Amino acid sequence: MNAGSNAAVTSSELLAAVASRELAGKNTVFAGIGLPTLAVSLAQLTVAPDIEIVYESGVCGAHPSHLPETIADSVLITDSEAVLSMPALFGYVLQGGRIDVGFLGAAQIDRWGNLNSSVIGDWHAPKVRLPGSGGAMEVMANSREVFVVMRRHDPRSFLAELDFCTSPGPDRALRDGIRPRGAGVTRVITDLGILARDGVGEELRLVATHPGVTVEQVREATGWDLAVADELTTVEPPTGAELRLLRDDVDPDRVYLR
Amino acid sequence: MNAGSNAAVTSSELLAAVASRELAGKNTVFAGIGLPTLAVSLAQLTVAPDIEIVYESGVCGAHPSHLPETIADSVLITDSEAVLSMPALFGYVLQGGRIDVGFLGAAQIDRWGNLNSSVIGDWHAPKVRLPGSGGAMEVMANSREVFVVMRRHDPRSFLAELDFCTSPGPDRALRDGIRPRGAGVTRVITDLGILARDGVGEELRLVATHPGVTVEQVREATGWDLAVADELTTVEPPTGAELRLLRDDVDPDRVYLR
Amino acid sequence: MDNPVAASKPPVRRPDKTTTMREAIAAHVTDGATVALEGFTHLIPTAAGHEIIRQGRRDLTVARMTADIVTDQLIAGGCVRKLVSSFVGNSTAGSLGELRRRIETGQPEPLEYEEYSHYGMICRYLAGAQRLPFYPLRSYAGSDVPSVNPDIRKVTSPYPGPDGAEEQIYVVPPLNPDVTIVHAQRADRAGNTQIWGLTGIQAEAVYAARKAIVVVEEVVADEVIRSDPNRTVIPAHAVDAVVECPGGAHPAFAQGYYDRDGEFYRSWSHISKDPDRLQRWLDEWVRGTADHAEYLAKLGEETRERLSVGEAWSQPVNYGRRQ
Amino acid sequence: MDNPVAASKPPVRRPDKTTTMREAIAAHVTDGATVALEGFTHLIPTAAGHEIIRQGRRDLTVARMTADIVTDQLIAGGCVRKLVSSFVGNSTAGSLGELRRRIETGQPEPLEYEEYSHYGMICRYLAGAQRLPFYPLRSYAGSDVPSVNPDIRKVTSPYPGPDGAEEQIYVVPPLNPDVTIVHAQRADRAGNTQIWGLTGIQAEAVYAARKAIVVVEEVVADEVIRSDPNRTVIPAHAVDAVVECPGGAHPAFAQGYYDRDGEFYRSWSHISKDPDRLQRWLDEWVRGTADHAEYLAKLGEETRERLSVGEAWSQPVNYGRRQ
Repeated sequence: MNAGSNAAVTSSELLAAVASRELAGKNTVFAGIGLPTLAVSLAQLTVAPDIEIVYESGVCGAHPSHLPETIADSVLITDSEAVLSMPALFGYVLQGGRIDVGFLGAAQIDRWGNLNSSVIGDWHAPKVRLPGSGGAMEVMANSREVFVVMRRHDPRSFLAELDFCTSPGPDRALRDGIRPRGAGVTRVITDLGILARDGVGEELRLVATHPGVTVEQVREATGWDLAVADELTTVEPPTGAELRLLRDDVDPDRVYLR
Repeated sequence: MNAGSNAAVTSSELLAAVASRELAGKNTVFAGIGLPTLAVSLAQLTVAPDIEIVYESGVCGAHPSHLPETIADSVLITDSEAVLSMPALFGYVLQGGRIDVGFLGAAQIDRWGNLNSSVIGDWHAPKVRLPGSGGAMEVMANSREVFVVMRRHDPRSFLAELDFCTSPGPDRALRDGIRPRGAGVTRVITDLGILARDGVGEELRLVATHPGVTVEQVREATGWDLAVADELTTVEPPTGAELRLLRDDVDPDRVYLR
Repeated sequence: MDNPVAASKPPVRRPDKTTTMREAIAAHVTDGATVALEGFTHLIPTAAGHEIIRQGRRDLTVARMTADIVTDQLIAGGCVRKLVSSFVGNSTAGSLGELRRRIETGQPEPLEYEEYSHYGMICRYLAGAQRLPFYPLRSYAGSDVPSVNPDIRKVTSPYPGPDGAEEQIYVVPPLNPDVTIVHAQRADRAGNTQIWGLTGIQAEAVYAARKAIVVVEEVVADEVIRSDPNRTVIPAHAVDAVVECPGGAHPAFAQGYYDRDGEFYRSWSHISKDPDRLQRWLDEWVRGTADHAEYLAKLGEETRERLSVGEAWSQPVNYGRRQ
Repeated sequence: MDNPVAASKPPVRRPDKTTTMREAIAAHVTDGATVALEGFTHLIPTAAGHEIIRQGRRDLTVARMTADIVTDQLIAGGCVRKLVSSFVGNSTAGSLGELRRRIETGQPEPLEYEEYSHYGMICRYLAGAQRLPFYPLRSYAGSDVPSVNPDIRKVTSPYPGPDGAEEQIYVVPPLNPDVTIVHAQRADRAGNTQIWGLTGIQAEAVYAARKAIVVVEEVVADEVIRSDPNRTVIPAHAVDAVVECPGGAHPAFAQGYYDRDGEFYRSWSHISKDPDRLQRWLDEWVRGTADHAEYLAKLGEETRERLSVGEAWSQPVNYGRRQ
């Protein structure tokens, strides 16, 4: 199974490698299963050896014997360092301000990094009923910053106007009269490139594209008039070392490296 | 050590036996160490076999190998059924309304069953600084009813006007605009007799005296004009069976049966 | 410190709350009641949900943070009028067919849905368990959720905020279920319940409820529980019924007893997608089985073998004994 | 489900936070700081308190629910300007001489005292740990305590009360100590801390603090902690320093390690009654010892033998292992 680093780089490998680099200097990450796990596991082996993943299920310091299938997988619990109750996890860890980076996904995102994971269409008579917030609203409100990983950058997901805002960024909180605690979404990592913003009052702008992707392609895939950074860069593809670690150590059986 | 039931009845035995009878039909008791423990232990062997003591330290269902010296004694923990954190004990059990009877003591009590355990004199420059509330305020506010056991019935403790109200009964809560959850003090058991009240709007009245104690004696020992129940009774002294259980089973080494 | 309690002291009597699943559900789950079924992916009270379907309860308000397969089954079983939840999805394995049909098309009848975030639900249980009129939390600021859920409100803090200005915060109201049902690894006959692995919101959901049913893998001797009182997540005084039902969390897992049935999770998207197929599944596996023992027998030895787990024992700790 | 992580995977690196008591106090307890010392009768961080006295810290605000002997010693040591507490007494064994002198006579200098009830303190830590602006509780209604503590305020609930009328409730503000110090049975080098027996308010006091020092009876191997993750009351991410200090809770007890020194508790009333005797005691036992190991040596073998405990081991539980 140990593929050499010459095999073609998959989209998952690309996203995981790019996301992992953004974790340099971070201590605590709130992450779900899949791409975020891969990114954090890779970061533990490269730029952030001390980084700790906290799972929504309450697990801290997991040492799983197998790659977990869900955030509550039994292999995350056995041999872990701590398992917290829900009030402790959400109250003391998340709302307590202990998370540096929260990873979130969503069905829809807007230019301010607001997220919709509730419905497509009208909430009262939705075209599609999505799972809803789960803990996403809390991750957004309380993490120092939030990274969003989107496998597909297209206008159905990158909207000028959300159908419904489940998890608001700090600008919406401010307009609601409440002082936000975190910066909201600071990085959106997609199959086309990286969007970024620093915090309140800033909208997402394109800061990097993957090799071969044009600015126009990204702007067309985005449902609003996407701003572009003055110093636009090209994303460095996964290095040989990153690919080897991902393929040989992090996910040798290709559970998430689709 | 096993004294026969012919030995003179001590004040502790009298108070413990009288208090134990009041526990018939109760399920959960919040009790400190000393007389309340004796009373509940005796009730478990007589009128309330299923009754559970919850200790302020968080211990539920204790099965101590030795008589405990404090509410946090290690012998209360080993072999107990559950140990709760402080937020669970005070939040879920006490404030959650799970306690039928709370036992309290105090330096001062008034006719409404309000209690002072903070200071003698002015709070800002006290003659005596007492320990303060501990959990007494919570026991008062949240138990269905409260029993007070006072070893000495005298005008220094039974006051018309408290120096300071630490733990208020429901009448003071109502005047503060807050609807009380419990009845407050319903029984005061002393070396002279038993005072009782049913709940909001009622003051304590003398309902029983110990054999040989006169109404006048009790009224003189009370700092307010003590009301007397129409059907005043005489307290039945500890029975032979009660004394045997207290002396042989509950406290054979006379730790609290002074 | 040499005051051993007399050896002759009679043991304290403890009530016996053990009963059958049939009796527990019949006694405590009534038509129209608010029923909380909790367990965060781990220890989901599936067997209790199935018994509610077998007994044909109607018009329930079901509260469950992660509304997943058992919720979809209860809805399809015709038991549910209203759902209070913060996540409606089949874990990472797909959709809940019946729930989506009810909400998206109103067919065969509409489902009332009250939407919260996870911490919103947690705080509702916290308020319920603590008998508080509300519980404050730093979520919902700027969200559209309060616009569709008027029970999420705001309070002004009586203390100045970090910038000296007045500070507002959202609050949620208490949730006090008529009955809470949880699954656990073990309990004694009085109801002292021990859980390890993910402990979730079970204690708060139980304390918030008027009545509580604890379903366990094993009813154990008092001595087992009392050897480790810190493991007791739910004390006896909060429990009304104890039901022994091994395997009762399937397809969820019970840490140390059996693993999650990922195959079943994945199959649920297909089963639930077609309403007829879903009803046939309920007829065969729930309405057609007398109890959970029959359901497990039908599941078969091979599945149970596939889900079995090996050993990873905790190292014991010394509670000490006065000498 | 056969996806074992490659055996070649390098172990995750965990930071090593172990240090000496001297260094931990020097680094994290500064003059004028707010210091929470928690432990409800059990696991009182006495040795840490003594080191604060040795290092001559001044003007501290000390938060402690049950202000007992170590608090009296810190006050007598000249370290404390203000005390925030809900119970000021020497357990069931008598009075705190120095504390009473300071409050009753203002001699040798006055002590600021902020009075709460136990649940008031608990809720202050809960608000601090949860970064809430306030925490509501059903205490204080009709009490005189709010009249001497203006930080205890009222909020109106945005939901109608049980009788339909507007409902008010008292609230307390968050307590966020600059540093919280707790004592525990054991931790790993990264700070994952396990406590059994009474767990009190330690987790909340640590999460509420900017920095946290955990003093333990034993620093143990990672494998010991990881064999029972539910026993971890304080996870590593909330801990800044781990100090191994056996016997560090004396005269309090550490469940399973040593018992409470009742004789010392009873003697404290006499020691603390006379200010000169109290200072001589501090000179001899605290300022005159280099560290807690010397204090323990001075205490002697006989006392340690008297406080030793026998065995009462928890029965292990199986966390399970995927096969």
